[in-house]
Amino acid sequence: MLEVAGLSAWYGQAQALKKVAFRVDDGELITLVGRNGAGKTTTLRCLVGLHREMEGRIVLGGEEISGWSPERRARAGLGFVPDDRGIYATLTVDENLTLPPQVGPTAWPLDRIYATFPVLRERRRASGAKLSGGEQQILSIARALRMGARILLLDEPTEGLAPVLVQQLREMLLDAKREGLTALLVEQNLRFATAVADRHYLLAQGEIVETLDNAAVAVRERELLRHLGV
Amino acid sequence: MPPFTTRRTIRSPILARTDGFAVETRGVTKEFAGFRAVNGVDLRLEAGRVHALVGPNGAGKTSLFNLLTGFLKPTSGEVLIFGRDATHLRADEIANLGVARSFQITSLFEQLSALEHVLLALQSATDLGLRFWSSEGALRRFVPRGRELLGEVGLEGAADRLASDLPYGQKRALELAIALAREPRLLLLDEPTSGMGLEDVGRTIALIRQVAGGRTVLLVEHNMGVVAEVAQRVVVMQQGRVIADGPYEAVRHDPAVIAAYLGQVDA
Amino acid sequence: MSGRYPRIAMVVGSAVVALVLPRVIYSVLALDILLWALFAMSVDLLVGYVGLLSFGHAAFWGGAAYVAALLARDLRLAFPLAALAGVLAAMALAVPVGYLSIRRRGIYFAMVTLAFAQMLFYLVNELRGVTGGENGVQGVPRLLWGVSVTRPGDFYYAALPLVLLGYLAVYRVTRSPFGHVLAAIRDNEARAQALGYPTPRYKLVAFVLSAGIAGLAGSLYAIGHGFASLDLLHWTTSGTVVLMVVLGGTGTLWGSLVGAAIVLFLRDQLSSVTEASDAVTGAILIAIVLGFRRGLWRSLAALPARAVRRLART
Amino acid sequence: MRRGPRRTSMDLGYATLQVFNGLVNGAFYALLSLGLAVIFGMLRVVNFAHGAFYMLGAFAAYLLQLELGIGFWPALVLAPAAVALVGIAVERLLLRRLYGLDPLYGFLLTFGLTLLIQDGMRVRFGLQGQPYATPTELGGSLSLGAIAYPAYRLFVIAFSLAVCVAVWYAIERTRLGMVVRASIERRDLTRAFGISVDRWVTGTFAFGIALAGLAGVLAAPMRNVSPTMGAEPVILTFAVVVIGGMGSIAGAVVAGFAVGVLASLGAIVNPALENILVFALMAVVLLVRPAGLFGSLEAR
Amino acid sequence: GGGTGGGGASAGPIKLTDGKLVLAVINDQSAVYAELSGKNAVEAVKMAVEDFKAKYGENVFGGTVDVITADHQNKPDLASSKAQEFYERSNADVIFDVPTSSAALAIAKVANDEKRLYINITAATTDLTGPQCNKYTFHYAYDTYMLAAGTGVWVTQNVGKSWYIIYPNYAFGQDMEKSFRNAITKTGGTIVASDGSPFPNQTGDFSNLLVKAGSLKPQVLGAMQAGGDLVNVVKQYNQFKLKDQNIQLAIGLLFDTDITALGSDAYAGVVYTTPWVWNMDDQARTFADKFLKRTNIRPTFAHAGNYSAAWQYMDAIRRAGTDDPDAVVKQLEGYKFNDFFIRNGYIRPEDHWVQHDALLAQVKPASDVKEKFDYSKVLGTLKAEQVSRPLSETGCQMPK
Ligand SMILES: Nc1ncnc2c1ncn2[C@@H]1O[C@H](COP(=O)(O)OP(=O)(O)OP(=O)(O)O)[C@@H](O)[C@H]1O
Ligand SMILES: Nc1ncnc2c1ncn2[C@@H]1O[C@H](COP(=O)(O)OP(=O)(O)OP(=O)(O)O)[C@@H](O)[C@H]1O
Ligand SMILES: [Mg+2]
Ligand SMILES: [Mg+2]
Repeated sequence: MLEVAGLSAWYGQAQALKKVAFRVDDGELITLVGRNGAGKTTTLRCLVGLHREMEGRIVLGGEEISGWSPERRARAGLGFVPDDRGIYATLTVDENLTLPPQVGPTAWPLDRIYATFPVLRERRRASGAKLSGGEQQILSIARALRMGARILLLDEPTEGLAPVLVQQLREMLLDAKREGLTALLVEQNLRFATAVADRHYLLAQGEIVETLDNAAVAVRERELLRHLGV
Repeated sequence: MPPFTTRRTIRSPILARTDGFAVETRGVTKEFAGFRAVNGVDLRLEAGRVHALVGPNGAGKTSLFNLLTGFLKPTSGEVLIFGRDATHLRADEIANLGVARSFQITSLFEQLSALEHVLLALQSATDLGLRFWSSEGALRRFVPRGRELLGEVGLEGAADRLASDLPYGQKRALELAIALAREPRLLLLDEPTSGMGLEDVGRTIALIRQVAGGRTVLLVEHNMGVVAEVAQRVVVMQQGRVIADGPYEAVRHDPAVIAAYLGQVDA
Repeated sequence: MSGRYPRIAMVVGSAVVALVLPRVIYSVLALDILLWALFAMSVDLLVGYVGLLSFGHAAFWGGAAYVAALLARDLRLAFPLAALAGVLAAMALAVPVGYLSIRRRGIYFAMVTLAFAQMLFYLVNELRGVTGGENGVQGVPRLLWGVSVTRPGDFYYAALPLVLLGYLAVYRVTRSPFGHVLAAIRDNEARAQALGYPTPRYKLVAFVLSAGIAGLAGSLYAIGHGFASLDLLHWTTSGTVVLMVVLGGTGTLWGSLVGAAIVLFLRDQLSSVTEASDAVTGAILIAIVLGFRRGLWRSLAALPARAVRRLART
Repeated sequence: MRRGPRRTSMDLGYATLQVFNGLVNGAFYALLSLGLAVIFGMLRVVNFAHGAFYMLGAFAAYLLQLELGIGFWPALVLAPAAVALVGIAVERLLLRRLYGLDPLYGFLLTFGLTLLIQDGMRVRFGLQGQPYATPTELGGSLSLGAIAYPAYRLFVIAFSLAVCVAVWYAIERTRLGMVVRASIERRDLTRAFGISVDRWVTGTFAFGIALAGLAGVLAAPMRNVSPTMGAEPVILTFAVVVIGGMGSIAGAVVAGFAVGVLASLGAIVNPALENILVFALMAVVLLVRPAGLFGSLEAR
Repeated sequence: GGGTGGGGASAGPIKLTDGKLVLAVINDQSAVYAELSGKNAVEAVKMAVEDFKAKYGENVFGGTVDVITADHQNKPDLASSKAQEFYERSNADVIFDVPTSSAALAIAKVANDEKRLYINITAATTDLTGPQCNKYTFHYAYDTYMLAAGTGVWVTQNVGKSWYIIYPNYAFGQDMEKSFRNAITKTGGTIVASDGSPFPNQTGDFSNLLVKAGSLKPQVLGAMQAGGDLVNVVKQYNQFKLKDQNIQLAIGLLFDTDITALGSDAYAGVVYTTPWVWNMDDQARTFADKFLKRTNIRPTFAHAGNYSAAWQYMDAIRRAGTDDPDAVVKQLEGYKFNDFFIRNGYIRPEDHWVQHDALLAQVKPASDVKEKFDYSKVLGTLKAEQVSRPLSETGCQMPK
């Protein structure tokens, strides 16, 4: 489904990514883990076309898309949940949800979204600026689901969410995976990552240093936590 | 609004002393265009203790914070800070009662250096601010204390860097330093560890512990690990109301809290 | 600035430049440059240090000019006293205008100040019994305690101490504890408030101070030219001074001087070269906004550093 | 002011006519501030050059007449379209580079643009007025009970009201407004959601500009067609927009007509009031409702 | 063209104080008055210099003659600093033109301070020869008194006695209102009402005054506006169909450029006063043809006035034998002369008003217009004394 090879990125002189390579197969849920500043967000921004100082190959469903404009990539099926949530302050919740075009058959209808996230239904006429931090996070995720993307790119979706919602999100992702969802997830929360994902790429200082499966994570949890922390 | 006496119902045995409240709210309510974000909250923060405010997203925690610090005006109800009626005070007036806060979304002065941030905070306790005729040399006397504060939060090396250049974790630390610089008697922290890596979270926990001595602290947190470690009392909100209030261990097993906030297991 | 010596050298250097300027360029133009620069600094005090773009500063420059001109003419006040009265008048005017305007910021602030200045423009025009309407206040003498400083060259030197005092005032305000708070408000007002700073009061004080500085410049301008006219109050005047600030670079007081010098010099020269001097001014402004947002002063000041870096790389 | 002895007998008819005059002026305020509001509400650009585009609209009508013999009715469509083309060029070549920066830069850029356009037109056409006739169909007067009023002016009132309502509907009730607001707020991100931001934004700017051009065409038969005709109205329009609440479509329209009528009624007392009243009203609104009549402070 | 004035001492070689003669023209070259005087007024002065040299010899002054110019954009402050600069830095001997009364008054003051000449042509205010008169300032061509004495009187006698006056509320307009009020009441007319319109007029809208005119029903609507304001008034006068209600339009100051802006039908029948019309007679037309060749337009009276004033100034130097300002003033004072522009000219020493005959003209309907710029028909001549303010009314105390 998604294949990345030799992806390097820069901020001016500073290199943020060094020849990153990974793949996400159909129906897979993959995480990118790593400590602050490792380059996780940068990777996602390169994928959706928001970061231009980059080189490397990005292949989506067999097509090389690295030269495409962001809007074309989105219509080709990339759904994005940015780390700053990307909520439109001047649009209402409803508008935030209906703004992006529906690009795939798996697009969630509004009813399903509101049924899943009752918090949003209550605030559907409120403008994005007025939502609480967590509500914005939920809205951002819901918006990506509504697009019906072929592959979801989620940047720290559990950030600022109440524990109960984190659980709900986990259930939801697992459900969606059963329905065939493909996703690339950036997470600092290892527990969450292992609960939902099949494989993990460990990113450090702009390089992929390891690929792990859930079993390996369980075995080496202490070591990994230290790695992520220090 | 319920009559005065009923509002004094005491929920927690710790609160038996009525004279020692750092913060007391009476039926505080905030409506946004018909939507009640905070709904008749009676909150009492006992002086000198660390309190955590938790609750599902949109429960009204940040709104309550803003009500306490003068960034929002209550639709009804009263806010008392250190026994003074603060309901109608402006944000800066409340700050000058000895209240410092941090923001849920990092909020710094992009073009000032870390040291300048702390100096600004130190200076705010004096009447220097409006002196447009005196030289900036007058600020020099704050520098030693400023560096000391930066050291306390682990920013000694970053004194001269612009806030906009600091990594996220250091930004949050700087926020803490500014809050501390004001020697507040009441410290309000909105999600101080959000977005931090494990290392920074650990450091922040230690720091909160350290500064809590003798101060009243109220922090909003979704990270239960942090809450468990630092909070002596936990207040749980849901849909604008307080649904539970007590020590962490007690609240943690409250079925209402589990249903509304914690969920079945750990997290 | 790195050390103490460069700063002293800079001050001495500029004093020398100020003294010999009228020998190099026409003295009226020289004084105009210094006064517009002071005016521009007053605007920069708000734009660069508080983050408030006033598009109505003509009100203070022109308002003070009228007051000073009327007092100098009708009461035959010595010009420093007339200028002082102008300053006070501008500051008094700034209190209500500022009180209302600082409730908004960003682009709203710009529009609100613009509208207030236009209101003053029409008001002064209507009060023609006092202000002379379109004719303005004419025949203003340049008095200095009995002596009349008739020649423009003489007036340049007579006014210079006051102008320098104005520069000094701006410099001091921006580098005072107060100035630091202003910078904080510019960056993040809510945060400054949470630190206990009553930000509206700070903004109002800055606004009033800025108006006073603009008033000083305007008063001297009116007396120097021998009269005050409606044009001093028109929105194009506010626009011109903003152009100077942006051209020179906001938040750099030197930039205001550079901006004022360039605009006035261009205007002086262009009027004989091309028919469309306004169009040229407009094109320059567009180019600055698109290409040199940091302003000429910063771009120029950055040149040596950039050259060094380039050398280092090769 | 000197008053004639016969004033009292004529007051009622006079006042009624003044209300109509106010509505005509209000129609121009409404169209101009509507364009400003559309552009500001969606692009966060305060278009100082709005008056210049208004002037270009009038000139476009004049030139169509002069060069191609095209009359008022086709010009009502063609001239705004021509002005919109200029708007497209301005957005593509200049404004586009400023999105995401402080809106003050847009303000300054359009200020420079005003000088450029206005002065350029002056060099080309001079400052004297250019002739433009009232369309013959509307040359007469309509009698409204006891009084008569020029048909063309009534047309201006009705037509601009219709345009305002249509625009309001398009922006508040269709997807258009939402998409453009989103595009401006987070330009890049919006592209990453699959929306061709550039086209929408350019279109909106051109549309707002076309409204100014339209006002210009409507003004041509009534007012002096000259390069500076837009210089003063644009400042007044700013005041109207502040009164209505920036970026509020309904606010722009309502405040436009209200200010027009109010100023005209003020002029009965003293013609000089017409200018000052608008700004005084603005001061009052700022005092009691800083966000403007229809604005909200949050969206600053 | 050329001076036909007689008399005056024709001394031998002329001594220039600084070896050269500098004639300056300060006027509006970029704003509302740019068309009616502006750059072409500068051309007129240059023409005068060339013609003068052609007549009296290339080296008549024994030194160079320069014509310099500046744009004052109708701003009195700019005008005064330019004047200061010209007198001081460029050694200008005289300044011509200066439309916009406020700018003219400012320059008069500078001229007096600098003791150099200023000959006003295009500003209308009577203050230049009134309270603010001075030894070095002369007023050529026309003023508000002339316009009122012509139009105000004639219209009151021949069109209607009751007037409603609307005027732009600034120096020029107020001066016009005062002059017209005097002229009309003296002739037995009445002024029903008079209203100042805001100046500058932001919206270009005069409908409130026109609606008021409609309900006041005067016989004459006297419009004192100038330039773009006037065009708006006339446009809206026609739109409100005031003529059909028998309210006739009278215009205080009308230039050909205003007529061009609307076409002459919009003004047809309007009677107005002007010091000069380009096709009034052969002498005028000769100048106008020459001017057309050089500038592609027909001269307005401001252009012709600049030519004539420059010529008369140079002739005064020739007679005085020096360009010393005091000597030149002495030559000008009391001088009687005629040229293609000035008829029955006499420079009053008491207030420096250059008195001369004026014309009463009427705008023709478009069907009668035979060539470009041929808008008006001359109805008659107004005698110089008739259109000059009596000395008793000027209030000028001319310093000696
Ligand atoms: N706008 C920027 N300008 C300069 N450097 C940047 C910028 N954004 C990120 N970087 C740098 O690029 C590197 C990778 O950053 P990135 O945001 O991708 O990290 P991350 O893994 O997402 O971290 P976090 O967990 O904090 O979100 C870091 O070293 C960071 O300092
Ligand atoms: N200015 C506002 N206007 C309208 N509604 C608002 C406003 N501010 C907050 N709200 C609403 O009030 C409710 C409480 O918001 P608040 O920010 O206090 O929640 P919170 O408890 O801090 O949540 P989180 O944990 O997600 O930060 C939310 O539903 C939010 O949408
Ligand atoms: Mg990240
Ligand atoms: Mg919150």
